[in-house]
Amino acid sequence: MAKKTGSEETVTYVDKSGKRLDGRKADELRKIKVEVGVIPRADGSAYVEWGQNKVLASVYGPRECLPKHLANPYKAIVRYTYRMAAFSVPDRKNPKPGRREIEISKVSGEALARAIFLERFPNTAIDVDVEILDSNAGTRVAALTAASVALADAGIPMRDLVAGIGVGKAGGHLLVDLNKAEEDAPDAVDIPMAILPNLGEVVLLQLDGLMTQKEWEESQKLAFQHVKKVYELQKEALKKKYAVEGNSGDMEAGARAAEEGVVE
Amino acid sequence: MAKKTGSEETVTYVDKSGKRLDGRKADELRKIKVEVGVIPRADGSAYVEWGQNKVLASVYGPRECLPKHLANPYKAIVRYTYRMAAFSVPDRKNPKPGRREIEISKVSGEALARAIFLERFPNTAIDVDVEILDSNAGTRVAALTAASVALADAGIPMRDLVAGIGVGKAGGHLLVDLNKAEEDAPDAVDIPMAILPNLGEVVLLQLDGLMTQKEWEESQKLAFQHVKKVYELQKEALKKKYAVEGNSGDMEAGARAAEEGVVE
Amino acid sequence: MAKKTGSEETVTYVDKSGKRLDGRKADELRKIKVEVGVIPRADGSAYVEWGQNKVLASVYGPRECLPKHLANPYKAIVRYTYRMAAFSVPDRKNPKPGRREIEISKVSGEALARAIFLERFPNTAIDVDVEILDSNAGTRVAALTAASVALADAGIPMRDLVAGIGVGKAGGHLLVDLNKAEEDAPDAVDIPMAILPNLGEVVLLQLDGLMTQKEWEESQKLAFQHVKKVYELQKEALKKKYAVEGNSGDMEAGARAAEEGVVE
Amino acid sequence: MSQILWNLSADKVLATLREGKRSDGRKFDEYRPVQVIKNVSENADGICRIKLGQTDVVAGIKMIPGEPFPDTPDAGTISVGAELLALADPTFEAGPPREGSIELSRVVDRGIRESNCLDFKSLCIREGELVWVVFIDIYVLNFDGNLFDACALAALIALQDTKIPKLDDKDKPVKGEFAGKLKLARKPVMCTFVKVGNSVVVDPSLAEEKALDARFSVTTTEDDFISAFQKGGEGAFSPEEINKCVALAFKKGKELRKQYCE
Amino acid sequence: MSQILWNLSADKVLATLREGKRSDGRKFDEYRPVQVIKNVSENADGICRIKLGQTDVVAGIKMIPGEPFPDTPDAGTISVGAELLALADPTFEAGPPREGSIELSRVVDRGIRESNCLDFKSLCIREGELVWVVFIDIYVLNFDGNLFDACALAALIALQDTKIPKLDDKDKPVKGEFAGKLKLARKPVMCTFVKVGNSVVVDPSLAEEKALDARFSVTTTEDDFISAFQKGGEGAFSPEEINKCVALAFKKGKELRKQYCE
Amino acid sequence: MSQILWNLSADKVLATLREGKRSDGRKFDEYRPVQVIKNVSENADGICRIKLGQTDVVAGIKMIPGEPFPDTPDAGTISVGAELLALADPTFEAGPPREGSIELSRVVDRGIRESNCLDFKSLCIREGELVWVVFIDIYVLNFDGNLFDACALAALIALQDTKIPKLDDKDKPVKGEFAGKLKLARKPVMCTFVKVGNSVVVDPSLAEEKALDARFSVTTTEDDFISAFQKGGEGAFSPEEINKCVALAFKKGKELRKQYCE
Repeated sequence: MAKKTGSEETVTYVDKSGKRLDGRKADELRKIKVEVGVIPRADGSAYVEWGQNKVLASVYGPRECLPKHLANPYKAIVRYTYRMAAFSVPDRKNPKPGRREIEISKVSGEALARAIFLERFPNTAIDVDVEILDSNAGTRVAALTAASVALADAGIPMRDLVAGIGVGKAGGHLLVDLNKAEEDAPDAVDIPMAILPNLGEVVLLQLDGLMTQKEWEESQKLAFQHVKKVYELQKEALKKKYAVEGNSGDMEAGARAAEEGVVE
Repeated sequence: MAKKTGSEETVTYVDKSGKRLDGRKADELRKIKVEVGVIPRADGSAYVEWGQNKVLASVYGPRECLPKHLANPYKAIVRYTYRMAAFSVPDRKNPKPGRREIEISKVSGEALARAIFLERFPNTAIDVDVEILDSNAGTRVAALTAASVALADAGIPMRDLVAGIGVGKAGGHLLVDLNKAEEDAPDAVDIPMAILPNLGEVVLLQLDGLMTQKEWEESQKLAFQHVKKVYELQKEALKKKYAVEGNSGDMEAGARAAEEGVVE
Repeated sequence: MAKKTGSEETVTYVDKSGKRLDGRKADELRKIKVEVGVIPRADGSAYVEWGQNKVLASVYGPRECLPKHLANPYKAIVRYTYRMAAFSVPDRKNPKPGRREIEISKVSGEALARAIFLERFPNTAIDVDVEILDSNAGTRVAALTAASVALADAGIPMRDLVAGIGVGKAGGHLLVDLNKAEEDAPDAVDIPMAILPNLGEVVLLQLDGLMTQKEWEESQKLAFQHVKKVYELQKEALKKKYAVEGNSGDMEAGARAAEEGVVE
Repeated sequence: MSQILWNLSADKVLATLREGKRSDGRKFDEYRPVQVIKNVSENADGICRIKLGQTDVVAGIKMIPGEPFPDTPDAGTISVGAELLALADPTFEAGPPREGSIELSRVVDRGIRESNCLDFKSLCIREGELVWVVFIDIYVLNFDGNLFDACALAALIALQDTKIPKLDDKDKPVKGEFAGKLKLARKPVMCTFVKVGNSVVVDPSLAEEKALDARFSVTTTEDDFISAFQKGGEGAFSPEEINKCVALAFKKGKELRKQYCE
Repeated sequence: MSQILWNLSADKVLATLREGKRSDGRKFDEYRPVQVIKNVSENADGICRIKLGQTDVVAGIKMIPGEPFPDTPDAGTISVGAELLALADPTFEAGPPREGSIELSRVVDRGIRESNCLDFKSLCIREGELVWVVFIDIYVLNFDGNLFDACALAALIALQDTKIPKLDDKDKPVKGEFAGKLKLARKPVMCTFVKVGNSVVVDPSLAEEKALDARFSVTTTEDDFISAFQKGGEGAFSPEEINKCVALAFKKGKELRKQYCE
Repeated sequence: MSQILWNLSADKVLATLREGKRSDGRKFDEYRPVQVIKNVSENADGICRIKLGQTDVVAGIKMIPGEPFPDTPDAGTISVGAELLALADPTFEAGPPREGSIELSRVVDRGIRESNCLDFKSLCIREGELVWVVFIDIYVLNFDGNLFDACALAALIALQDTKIPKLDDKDKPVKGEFAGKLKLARKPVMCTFVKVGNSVVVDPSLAEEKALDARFSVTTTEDDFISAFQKGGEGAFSPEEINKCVALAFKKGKELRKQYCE
């Protein structure tokens, strides 16, 4: 829909003291909480709270890929399913998966795939399911953040964790981690990104809205700078679980992820 | 939908002479007619008229279970499909199967399964399809009554026939075999049941509405008492067909069902 | 929908000088253009402009028939898909295939099948896809005309080409190749036909509206008479392509179609 | 029966026809007996069950008030659905309609619509606001060949049988009350032929349909109009065969109309 | 686990029950611990996540203004959907709801609707024009048996928790403002039993469900009514077993209501 | 080609790129020739068929009056659908849109919507009642790589070409009459790169797409804005690679805009 203009044009997105609408600084992330192993039935799972966003992620696999014609004889395939609960948005969401959810699932699955040593598990599927229980801008990057931790929890060997972050613009200011009110700014640009922090690679990147080349280059710098915070929280959560549970069996990779920051 | 209250509250569901709206006594069934072998293409079939309700049931199988991944290596599976014709209800029913029809199909198939020696036919499917041509409360129990006769007609070995019956409450009275007008009573409780009469077992039981424990126990007694009538009609219909057609080949089990009341 | 009557009743569909609304004579086809090989990825393809109608047809196959349970061990199956682009009609067409498109696909596929030596390719599928880019009455016969040329272009051995033609009635006059304005006449009868011109056989025939037996027999004669023009254009187009491209490899059958008028 | 058994059956049908006979003993232009059963559903506004040999179909009518199409504000409409019920044949499956049932329902639909047998203007309740939608729902209960003729005939007789519900002042049907009967201006009767080898027979049995090369349906009216054609199947007809079918369809249509639709 | 492993597990469950014990050490009439988690979603008008043992479900409420049904112009309504999320179990799949989730959502729906726990008339905003539709969306997050009781309880507590949005003069909800709380006239609590061999136990674990012959759910209210039954599974119950379950359901319902719904 | 053949083809593409060449001889920053074909459909309100090398797509516009969204009563809207027709490639199938075509249509949609190239307010007919819905339906007719750029360009030129229908007093379009042309405030042009091994090339051919590690699309406007990004594929980009792509997209966008959109 066309963005509403009107009274909103007078909103001040960063005030004179450098504070945003919710009191954050321009380059400040919302509060993030990461928990590991929240779904006992799953091979790996994680829960992420990111501001108001609440996300559950589970991993099943690597397991036999059914139907078989989807299997790849050279590597595992990643099937990523991003879904929003009907009550997770201001209006009720139709429970039928929408086109937005299907697109996000596609690009997010591709982003995760980069981090996994897929070629070690030919003919299998790794099923990653994320459910958004509550939302306020930035759910796809919160979901990837959770999914990546769930993969580590499942003991799946990885090149690096995948850490999500949003950057963008509102009211003429470059901001980190926009919330809904900021995304509704008339000039808002939202840029969800997912990054392999240790490898310095971008695996998810989308942008909508109008931005200069210079603003983009600045935004990208902000993303790389602040994604480290997300990465630390991911590692801490993994460390916390495996410190308590010990270091045995198929938990090994996850534990190592916690120790070394990267699985392999 | 919320039940309408209003002028209906003054309806007398059982009058002083003990008669219901349609002239029946409280424990009287509507008129029931059972015919066997009405669909020549099917392996077994039956037609039941139960008051205004008109139901056709067919059985195909035991036959190869396709798709194969649904097959059970230990026993036959029962696939029961309950559908209402678009013109079978006061308003036109959307021909697409609704959630109500899917639920009824599930619990009815489970009810029938109990009566069949499924373990004798591993890896097969027994497909039971019922179509409601006209309706006035109680179609699911009429459908099970027909389906069970169709199974016997198909010569499928059974522990017992499955006989359906409705009991419940309207206007404060416990009633047998409620019709639509009675189901619309403000205090109506409808309890569809399916019973293996010889084994004395309940295989389908649903209840909605408010009823005391004592009323329920009374209702259950009524059900067991009057389901015998349904059972007799089922046996008579089978006897009638097989008395005429003789007793050869795969009709044997059906014939025996007619003779002995129970197939095995 | 019921046809509108009203001001249209005074329309003169053939004037005193024998001219129709668009200037054609009663037995005159609209302008037809046939091109071969317009879709490089396909095994065979063709483009037909028929008055305002614009149709693309492609052929893939004979190729392995998937899913396998659809395959016929005695012959190839033809899967014909007729679709209209959303913008190809005066109102926007819902992109989801409608029942009309499904029926046309069925009878058109059956019509094409007659022309192909299917028994030479057991267990395979020949997929024929046609897309209507613009329309003004007569798309299904234009589509079959294109599809048949695409089959020849794919080198598939055929008994004869399939040539489409419409005949019918408007304003009391028997006409060849009705356009939309004529189809909207209150007494309009539209008769799409597909003919194997060399074999003198009818493979597609539909009629809706009121027509006497005598009018029909006259109409059929008109169809056989004028379908030859369509047939000539099909052959010319094939000849043109294969004259230029030469006569090698799997183009052979198509080339021969161009030379001899019939593939085998 | 499996595909192999049907192939054997088809060979036999063909061989018998070559000897000038049909496998069930009928003449080439002979219909199976027709049985018309009414009152199959009280909830329907019109209803007819037809048995054509062992083919068994039921057509039910519901008259539902609805909004007119914008371009015909003063006209009602019809909606036809035909379903091949899983109970009618071992190969039919529950599920969304396949192309076979879509063709069947569209052919029945056009047979009614294009013959102008219903006066759509008379189905207008209030111009631009409310018109009758005549829902015709057809179910195949047992499949023994020639669904086209059975379904078209069931639909026609069900329409003849249809009572128009009375509406209250809120446009809701009043239960059990009617404002008259639906009027039909014509009685289009469909007559279907199949070609097996070089033989063309009317009212095909299931075995004949499984053996068919091509199918051709002709609908005719009592006032001597053709109102519909539909050709199907992977075979072809010669122009002469078509003309013979048309002539025979008029004759058979007259007989069927006289016996079952008056 | 594969089917073979589940069969072995079922044998073990059965053998243990024959010895009068449950595989997880509970008594036959003992529930697993229940954990109630609120405030899981600020966007929901009411929300409750329930952990019943390791079974984990969340029910969220959205109050949406909508048109009333024509035959109940002065009454709101509910709409219940339950989804077995792919993340909850290795065998659940993303996709359209299967019969299992359809049964689950319909049983929860009737449990609320037919117990008259919600006064649908009080959900009328303007008669004939606008009423509240109470959407109850339930998601299974981890599957460890007895979804029926967990989902019904989550739905009940979420309803108790629900705030009615305030509408502006264009009937749009005003963000963050509420016109009061949803009122419940009753608190129907569901209690589910499974029969394995000849043993009947309450609150089945996943292993017990995989071993079940039959399932029976009884919903009771605090004013001593049965409000719903649902029997499932390919086994049967005797009338005596049913009556025992009903009696026990009243007892267990009282306990659950007291602990979690007051 | 089978998967094995595509794997061999991918190896060859990669080897060639390592030598600093592309398999079809183009430079790394070189587009294939573009052919713009107009007037493909008279029934469309705007239409453009684009051939980009052998990639062949057509975008058609229909302007349909519709109700506005409640929260933007004074604004029209767009609806974009892209379909990978079965005729365009041996692996495309008829059926509901898959994730590939969903991503494609959503990226084209946002490229138009978020660049503010259409003034949605100017598409209001009567506030709160009637607005223009601009349907953009795109069909892929032959698939030879880089659908993103081809479809975005076809959609843009089709929009530039679009005539607004004239409405009669019943809000129905008057056939053949128009009330003016659709106005575009900007011309966003998409430019897509793929990374194969360590090489990044523009306008990938089919062979290059089959070999790709990652894909990156950048949309730029003539007033020097980036208006959209979309990254796809199972590979990654370094920040430097991204910045280089952005810079090149501005250059290429300018060229394409000048050649085909003025």
